[in-house]
Amino acid sequence: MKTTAEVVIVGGGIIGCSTAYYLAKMGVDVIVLEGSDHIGNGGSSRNGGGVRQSGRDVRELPLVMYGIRNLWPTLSEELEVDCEYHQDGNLRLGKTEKHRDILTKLADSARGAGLDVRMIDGDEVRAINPYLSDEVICASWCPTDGHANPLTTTLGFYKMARRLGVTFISGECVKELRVIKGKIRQVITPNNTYEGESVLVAAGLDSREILTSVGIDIPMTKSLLECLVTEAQPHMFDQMLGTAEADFYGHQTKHGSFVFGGSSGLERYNKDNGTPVSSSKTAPCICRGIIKYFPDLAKAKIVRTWAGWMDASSDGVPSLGKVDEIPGLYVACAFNGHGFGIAPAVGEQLAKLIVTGKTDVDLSELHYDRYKAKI
Amino acid sequence: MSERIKEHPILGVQEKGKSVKFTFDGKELEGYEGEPIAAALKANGVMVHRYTRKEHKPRGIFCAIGRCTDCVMVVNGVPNVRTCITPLVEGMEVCTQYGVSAKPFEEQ
Amino acid sequence: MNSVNDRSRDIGPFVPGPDDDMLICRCEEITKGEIRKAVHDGMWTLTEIRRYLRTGMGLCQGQTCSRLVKGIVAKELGISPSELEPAASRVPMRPIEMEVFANEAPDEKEGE
Amino acid sequence: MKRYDLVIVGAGPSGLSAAIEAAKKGMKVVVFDENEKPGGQLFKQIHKFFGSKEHRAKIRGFVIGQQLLEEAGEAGVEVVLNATVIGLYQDKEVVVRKGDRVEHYKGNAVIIATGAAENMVTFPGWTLPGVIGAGAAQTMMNIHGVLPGKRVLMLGSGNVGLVVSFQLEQCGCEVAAIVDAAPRVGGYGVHAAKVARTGVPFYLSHTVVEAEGEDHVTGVTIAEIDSNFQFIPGTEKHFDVDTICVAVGLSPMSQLLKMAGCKMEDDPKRGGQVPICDPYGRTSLPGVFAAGDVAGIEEASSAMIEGRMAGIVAAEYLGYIDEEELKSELASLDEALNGLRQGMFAPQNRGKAIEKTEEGIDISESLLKNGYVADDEIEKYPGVTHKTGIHPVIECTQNIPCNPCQDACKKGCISIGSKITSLPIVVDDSECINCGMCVASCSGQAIFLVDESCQDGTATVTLPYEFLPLPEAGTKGKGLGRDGKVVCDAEVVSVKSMKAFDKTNLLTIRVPREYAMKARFFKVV
Repeated sequence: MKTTAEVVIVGGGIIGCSTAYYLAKMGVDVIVLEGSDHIGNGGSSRNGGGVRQSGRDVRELPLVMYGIRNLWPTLSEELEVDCEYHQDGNLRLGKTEKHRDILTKLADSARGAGLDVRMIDGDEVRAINPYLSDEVICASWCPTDGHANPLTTTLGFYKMARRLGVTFISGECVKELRVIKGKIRQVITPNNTYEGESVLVAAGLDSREILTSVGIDIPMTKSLLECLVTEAQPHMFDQMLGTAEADFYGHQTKHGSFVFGGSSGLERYNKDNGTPVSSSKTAPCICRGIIKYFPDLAKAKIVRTWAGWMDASSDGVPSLGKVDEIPGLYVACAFNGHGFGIAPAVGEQLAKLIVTGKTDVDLSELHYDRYKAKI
Repeated sequence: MSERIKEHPILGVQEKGKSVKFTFDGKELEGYEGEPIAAALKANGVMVHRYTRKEHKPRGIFCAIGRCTDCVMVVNGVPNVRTCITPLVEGMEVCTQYGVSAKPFEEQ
Repeated sequence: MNSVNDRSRDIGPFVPGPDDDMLICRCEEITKGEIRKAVHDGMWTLTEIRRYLRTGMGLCQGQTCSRLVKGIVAKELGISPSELEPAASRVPMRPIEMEVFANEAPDEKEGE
Repeated sequence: MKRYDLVIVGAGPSGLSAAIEAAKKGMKVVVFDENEKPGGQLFKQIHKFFGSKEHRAKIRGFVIGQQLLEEAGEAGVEVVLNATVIGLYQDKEVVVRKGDRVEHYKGNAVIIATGAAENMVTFPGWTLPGVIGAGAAQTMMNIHGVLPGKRVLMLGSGNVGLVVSFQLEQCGCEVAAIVDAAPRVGGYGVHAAKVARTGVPFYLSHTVVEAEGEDHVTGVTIAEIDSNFQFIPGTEKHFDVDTICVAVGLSPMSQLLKMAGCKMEDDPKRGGQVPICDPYGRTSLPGVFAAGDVAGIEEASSAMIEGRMAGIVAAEYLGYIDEEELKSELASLDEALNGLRQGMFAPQNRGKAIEKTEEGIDISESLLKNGYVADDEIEKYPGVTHKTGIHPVIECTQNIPCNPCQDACKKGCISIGSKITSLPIVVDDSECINCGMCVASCSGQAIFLVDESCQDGTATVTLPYEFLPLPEAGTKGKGLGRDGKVVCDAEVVSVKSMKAFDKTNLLTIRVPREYAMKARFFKVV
């Protein structure tokens, strides 16, 4: 089994897979180590499928805008899989004046960063999506946002990277990194020691513990996010949906089913049993939320619910890029539950960074060492 | 209703609910109240419950216990109703399901 | 669980079979050939197959096809079906209307 | 949240048995079942069960179901129907859908007794309406009173395939053939024989080439397969049928246990994905138990014992009985279960080709290949004897755990002895009084009363008959052989139906003497 490569990537989620793919496209020799039994087994396959710019912090906005402009439109073709990418806009919904304030502030700052997003009133919202209830009084509307299928996209990156010669090994749970002669070199699992000139840690929540072994700390906490999916329904709408307080999101998939995520308010405190499992309280709460927004969906049947851990940072944006203190080490984690839409851009830019030392999009605001005390 | 078992050598004459009328694709049929919709349809000789979304292939009763979901139909306007475990009610409108709709594919 | 699985192991080329157009997942209408091809695209676990192709992701949630898919994937990988872990089981065990799931009975004291 | 000592999921034979035991120990028990009717598969099983008295032998499945329900009621068990358990969450929380709402329950202990689901095989046309599971056929005819089809091909010769074939005939369907890819009949020989003698052909080492039809099944082609499961060209056979019934085994319905986080394993001997658990159903999660088919495919009789075991183990877990009581109760249940797990079809013998009976007699090749014992083989078995006057002929040729025939004969004509799997013998010097109890008691319908010494050169054969219409005395027809083919003319001499026979009618036919040991079924022509 191959244990040495130019780049060793820790984490076989969409970040690891996309970075591996773009690296392999540039002719780089890569090993990807996935701790679980399945590729893309964390947030990559458990998210709501949003490919959106609106509602994001301006620090990560340039990167996601870059991806939506340059990568997403041709991704299905490139990965030879149906990513089910739809660019039909994002309605971020508000029901109260407080919501309107939140949305307006977000929209204003995003416009400042060059994004086409504007506030619309309830009637205009229903002109775009007639199924929404009268409870919705406003929304931010970003026509270039959309959604895609996280499962096929993640596994599409994996498939193509593998086809280009990337070695993927699942069931390899990385416990330790080792610096040799001042440079990152070894990646150690209970079974094997892997070696690379560069190492990218993209292991979601587990990144923190792995990086601890080389004295790097990226502060993150975990939160259990939950989603559900309905049976296939006749086609209703194509927009991505969100809310001012990010407590409800979702879309109708190409398949006809609706994927919705939502919050019970307990996600930071819900327990798991070693794998992320649904709590009994959340799905009913999500359903009550959905019915308020979409009374027509009351009789739609839920066929599946699931949970995933979110890696949350104190400021809500990821840690991304080069670890200056340790030559050869890179990180990409703490995507705060919205890593999917940004992942192709992250992968492509990280690959460029690793190979050329440069990126097209400035990543400095996402530097891992940015966390400071408040006074 | 020739497909009903009138008398069974072991089970005897099985008790039935009252006779009710319902419609299948607009046509009036009779069944017994409370029996699964699928049983009433079968007794009336209906074999095809739906046509699939991708291949437009016919499907009918398969597991008869609500597990396989192959026998789903549009009942009172709601698609994907498992007819093998949904009790028949007087006046029910039962329609062949095309994909997830009661409209034939050429009308969708 | 969590056994080292090198996805570069040679499982041979995809060879078309006479029954590749046999439908396996009745709900999502996925064929044997699609499943076999997915294995050669690197989908080596039942979870990956399911996420990649939607087998067992339809209305019945794999109640009919999971055993069939398992056999096909195992054969393609040259392993015993019992070595493949089934995909996760999730709530709800049967499809449930949103309005019903939403309608939780109020808490009552122990008993009736 | 509502809390019970014990929440049981599934009101089938194991779930109800567990509930009864636990409630008898003083526990507060609730049983949820998604079906409209309780009893699980018991209410679809209309044949008489095997085993001995303690296993409720010679009682029909649906009657056992009624008995269990009554016992559960008497013990104070709450059985909630139309209650679908949609999830088993952490902390032994069970979420149940009832009507238009969901309810949350917690059990100090939880027993999962969700049973099994049918396996499927694929063949071109397997998705056509008219291709159904054998369980679906049972549900339609025995629960809903609707014919699954008029002419049926059965795929699978295990006990389910055989029993359901017989049931199909009982409600008036024609079974065109029983087909199995295996080279030998999988189920009990007696189940096969009772179907074969009605004229159903068996095709072993055969499988379905294609189900035909545009919108629903109109026919089927089968063909013989070689040892590599490849079709042998030129062996195709076609049947005009409207239904293909698939009975190719069961898989544990263990999703709730997996969902709850129980350690699972794939054990082909137990039928697939099962919880890792001890013989009494204790899983890797404290307080979560598994009972019946969900913990390994067997049959209803053993499921009932496993259920009782789980109920008792749960009682001990919650302190309702002490360890000593637990031990003594489990010891007697162990014995009962062991009694069932004996003989040729015992779990430990699965997949083994057994060639001789425990008595050292060759197993009938014809039985395994064709579903019936050939005329020249039948005399080898100890229950088949000749004497003057009326006497029982017991065509029981495999060692299975069953002994009601021994108890049925008040005159001591039939003996099995202490080993429940032994082949019954006809006791020398015993006097048969033609009461017919043995014929009606034999769950395998393998006992006949024969009088080979009638004055006029004829013989009478009394056979079990569970079909409608019931022929009347004087009806003329044909005697069919064990292979279901016409062997001779026959006339009904008498028809006996008694409460003690429990719906097994005794048909006595008169045949020419030379057919006394050949004619085994009667058909009106």
